[in-house]
Amino acid sequence: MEELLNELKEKFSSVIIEIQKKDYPTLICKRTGFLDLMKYLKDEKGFKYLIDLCGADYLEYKYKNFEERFEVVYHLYNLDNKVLLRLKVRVPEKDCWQYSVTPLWRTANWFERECYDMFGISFRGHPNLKRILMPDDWEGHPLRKDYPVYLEEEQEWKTYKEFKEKIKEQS
Amino acid sequence: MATYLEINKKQVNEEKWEEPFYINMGPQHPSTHGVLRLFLELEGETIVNCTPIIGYLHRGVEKLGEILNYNQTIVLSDRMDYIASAANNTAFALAFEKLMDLKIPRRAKLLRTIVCEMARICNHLLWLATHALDIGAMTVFLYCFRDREWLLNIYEKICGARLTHTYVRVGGVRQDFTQEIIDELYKFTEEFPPRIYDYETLIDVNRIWLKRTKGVAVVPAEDAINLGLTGPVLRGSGVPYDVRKFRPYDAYVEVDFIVPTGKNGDTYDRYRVRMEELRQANRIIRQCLDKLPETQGEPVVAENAPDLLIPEKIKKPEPKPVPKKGVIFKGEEIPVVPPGEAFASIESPKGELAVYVISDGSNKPWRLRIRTPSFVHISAIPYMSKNHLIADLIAIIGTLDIVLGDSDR
Amino acid sequence: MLERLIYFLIAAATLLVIALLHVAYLTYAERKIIARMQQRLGPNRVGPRGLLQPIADMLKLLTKEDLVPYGVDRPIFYIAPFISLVCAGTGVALIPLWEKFIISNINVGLLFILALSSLSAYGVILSGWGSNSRYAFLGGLRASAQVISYEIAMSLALLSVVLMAGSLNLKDIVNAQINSPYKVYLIPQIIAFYVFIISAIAECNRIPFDLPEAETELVAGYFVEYSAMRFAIFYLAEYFGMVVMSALAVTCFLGGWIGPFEVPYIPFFWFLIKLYFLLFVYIWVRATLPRYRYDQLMGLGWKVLIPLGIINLFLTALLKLIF
Amino acid sequence: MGIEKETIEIAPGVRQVPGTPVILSPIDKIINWARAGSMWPVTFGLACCAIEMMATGASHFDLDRYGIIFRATPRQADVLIVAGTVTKKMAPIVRRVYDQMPEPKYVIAMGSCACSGGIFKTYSVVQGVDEFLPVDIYVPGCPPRPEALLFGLLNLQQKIKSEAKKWGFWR
Repeated sequence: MEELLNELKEKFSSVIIEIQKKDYPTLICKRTGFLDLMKYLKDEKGFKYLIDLCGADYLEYKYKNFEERFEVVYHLYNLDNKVLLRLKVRVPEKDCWQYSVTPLWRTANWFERECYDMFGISFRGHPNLKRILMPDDWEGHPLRKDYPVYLEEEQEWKTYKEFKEKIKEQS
Repeated sequence: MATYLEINKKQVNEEKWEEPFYINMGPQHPSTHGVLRLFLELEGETIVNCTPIIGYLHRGVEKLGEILNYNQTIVLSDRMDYIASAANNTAFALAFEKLMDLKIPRRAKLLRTIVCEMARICNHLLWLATHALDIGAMTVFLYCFRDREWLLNIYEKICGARLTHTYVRVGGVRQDFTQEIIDELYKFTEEFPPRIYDYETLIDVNRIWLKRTKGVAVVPAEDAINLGLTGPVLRGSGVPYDVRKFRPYDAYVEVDFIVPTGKNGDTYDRYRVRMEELRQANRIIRQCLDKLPETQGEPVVAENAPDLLIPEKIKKPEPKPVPKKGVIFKGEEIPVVPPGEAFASIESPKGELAVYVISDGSNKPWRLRIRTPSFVHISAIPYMSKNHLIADLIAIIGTLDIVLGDSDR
Repeated sequence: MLERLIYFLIAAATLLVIALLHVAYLTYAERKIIARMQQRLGPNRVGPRGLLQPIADMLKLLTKEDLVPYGVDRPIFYIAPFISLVCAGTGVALIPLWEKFIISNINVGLLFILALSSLSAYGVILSGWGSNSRYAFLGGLRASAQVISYEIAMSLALLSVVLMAGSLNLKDIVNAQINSPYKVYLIPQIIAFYVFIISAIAECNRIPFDLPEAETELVAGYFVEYSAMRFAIFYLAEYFGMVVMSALAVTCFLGGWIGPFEVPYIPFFWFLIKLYFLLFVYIWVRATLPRYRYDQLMGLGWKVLIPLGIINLFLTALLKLIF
Repeated sequence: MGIEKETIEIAPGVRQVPGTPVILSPIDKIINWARAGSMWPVTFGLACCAIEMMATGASHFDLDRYGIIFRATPRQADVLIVAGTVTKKMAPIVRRVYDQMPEPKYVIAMGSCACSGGIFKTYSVVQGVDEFLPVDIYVPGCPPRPEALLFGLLNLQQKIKSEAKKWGFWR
């Protein structure tokens, strides 16, 4: 475990900003060169299984010590020697994109679509970046912190509004 | 002659006479297991392209989790994978416990294991029922529901609910088992294995069943890992990955069980894996029941479990304002839950269910991420259904064991 | 002349009513028997022991709104269920229920029934075509392929019987069976019987060959867009088909009205017993077996049943030559 | 009227000629009896409640006793059991299924989510299907027990039996 982290730190010193040890070893990475790191982890180090890919919004988070608003969190797993690795990439709000890892892990395809749907982080190199859970013409990205939990009458999705009006007319 | 045909075909293509046959399966379709929608491009009956469209059951569980406190969030988990809610409860509870650094009493661990394995049996029975119904054997469906009803009755005795039992709580379980429940469970574990045999005789020796499942939707091990498939679907391909063995939680370290794997990675192997898992689950319940008397009288909730339901009663930990390097510590607010993040995953009956939670110190999660097996499994349908017939697609949906509440959250 | 006509009308009306009752209560029996096999009770609240269930179903379906979806081919959509019902139902007139009770004793009875059963497939195909629904279209396609391939197997099976009896007249076939040393053709023609029963199940679109209506695949297959009365007619046609096919099997293989001993006053006792047994088999199979896949179904038809039928035909001819 | 003197009332609205098996009854009664005796719901599961709906149809509770069998296509169904949460993305489809059913048609809202939105007061959930469907019976519970659904269906039977002049071939 230690060896792996040290090796990574040496090899990818320009990519990895920080290594944290929480419940699982966490690498905080830069966007540039991130794909190389992932490719190395997958092909050389046997992290063949991407457990999870998700976004997180840190708007007004109390214990924040970085500037960027979003974070994309990856959980990788090595099935041979049972090592779980967490990688984090911070994404600023203005320049809201990240490299897609779909070419490496096919399972990332839908995770990235979901992340785009929920946070509005776009993924470069993704074959089909569309909304997945919400309808195509939905406005806003629900999991952002500035998005309300419950939509009041005036914020209502307009297709649903039209649908309701149509029903009212019919009856 | 040949040239004439070729030219003719070309012309037809140009005029768009030979357009592909599109069919829209779902969201209202008897065998899409809920509100899955599949957009199929067919050539005859062969599937050329299959596009799953999900989100028809997106209820915003992750968003709702951010405005409810930790204990209330567990209630949401029931409604995700409503067939095996105990497993979901456990995943949530494990993540939160990791976050709060709670130590769970052994009895609570055993009880959780029992409930989780019961959920596994429930889930696999329902899976077998619907899978068989999809393939056309309707009697298996009703036989499975009969046994499932028995388990649900036991659940009802345990916690009062049939499907959505918020029995597993942060720091333990809701309440202890009574002797009556333990007796009933003993009886169940005694009588269940012959019934599994019954199901197998119903369909396993049936030639039509074998024809419909063998060699259908083969997933090689390498591809299965790359697609992120987990649970019985992955094990059917021969990869012995099981969170219960790889990163043990609860009382799975203590019990002895086998992780069954398949060889070919086809629908039949996945069916066999699940049938074997039924037996193993039964075994685990039995072992845990045997261990219960050792822990008689122990509490079932961790001592320092925070009572987060009523804000006034929040057990405030000793104020130890030790601001870490770089962490901005605002005001006098005392964090109820240590700020930070935790990741816990369990082997839910459908596959790996992972919960990633970020805390900001309040009694509500800052971000609650749930990685559900069904979501990943649905994303594998296009890969698996390529060049199969429509009838096979039904078998594929069945064999993946998807629940839309689980996938859309 | 007039007397004869009146006799025929009365006989036909009686037969029709009895056949319809049979068909209606076949649905009830099916629900009840399957329920018992699945550890349920089946209908028991509508009328005593649920006996009025089929009547309630029919009455409800008759008084429901007759929906015609947008974009259907109206004439075809309207006429398709009736083609199915008429073709399936007419067969009853040709079956000799008893030595002296047969509505229409024609010399090519067997051929006529075969022709009718293939015609009834047109109802299915046309409904699939006219419904303007892709599920129905797929169902219709499947039905056409299925009927063509299983028709051949069925004809081959029946041809052996014709060879044994030396006639296409159904009454003559039964008489030939009675006069033969075996009493029933089941014994020498066991292969033909096997082929016939399987093809008959396929012809009636029953599980495990219910591909045209496969509920879990094509929602309801060819009648997916039909509602109310027209759906009821399709439903009737399916069960009529079952009755006719079973009656044909009884006539051709199980010796028609003869039995080990004669039951006084009920001349068709044995016929009905055999018929009910075969119908029970249909229901039994439905409760037991999963569904075939389309290509496997065609494989079974062309690779197993048709060769078997041909081999059996040659064997029969050989036996006929020797003896 | 003479009929009332010479006959006895054996059930509300149904009269019998004494000593004979002749029963006089308004045609409404008979049709309502038939409709109540064969309510065919459409197989339409949305969420958790669908499992309980299936359980109600299975061996232990057995809806077939009441002549209730599930039909896969809405064209042949009489009752729409909205079993589970209806999201805004799903709402037009639920309505479409309802529109495809032939008259007379009935709606049962099964579960808290279908009745009122339940615990899911979020951006994507419809707060009760009565926003766009005429609901006949509400069955609360999360999810309702099979007995509760049975009770709802029996109540619907009562409702159907009390209807008048809701039939005709020329509608």
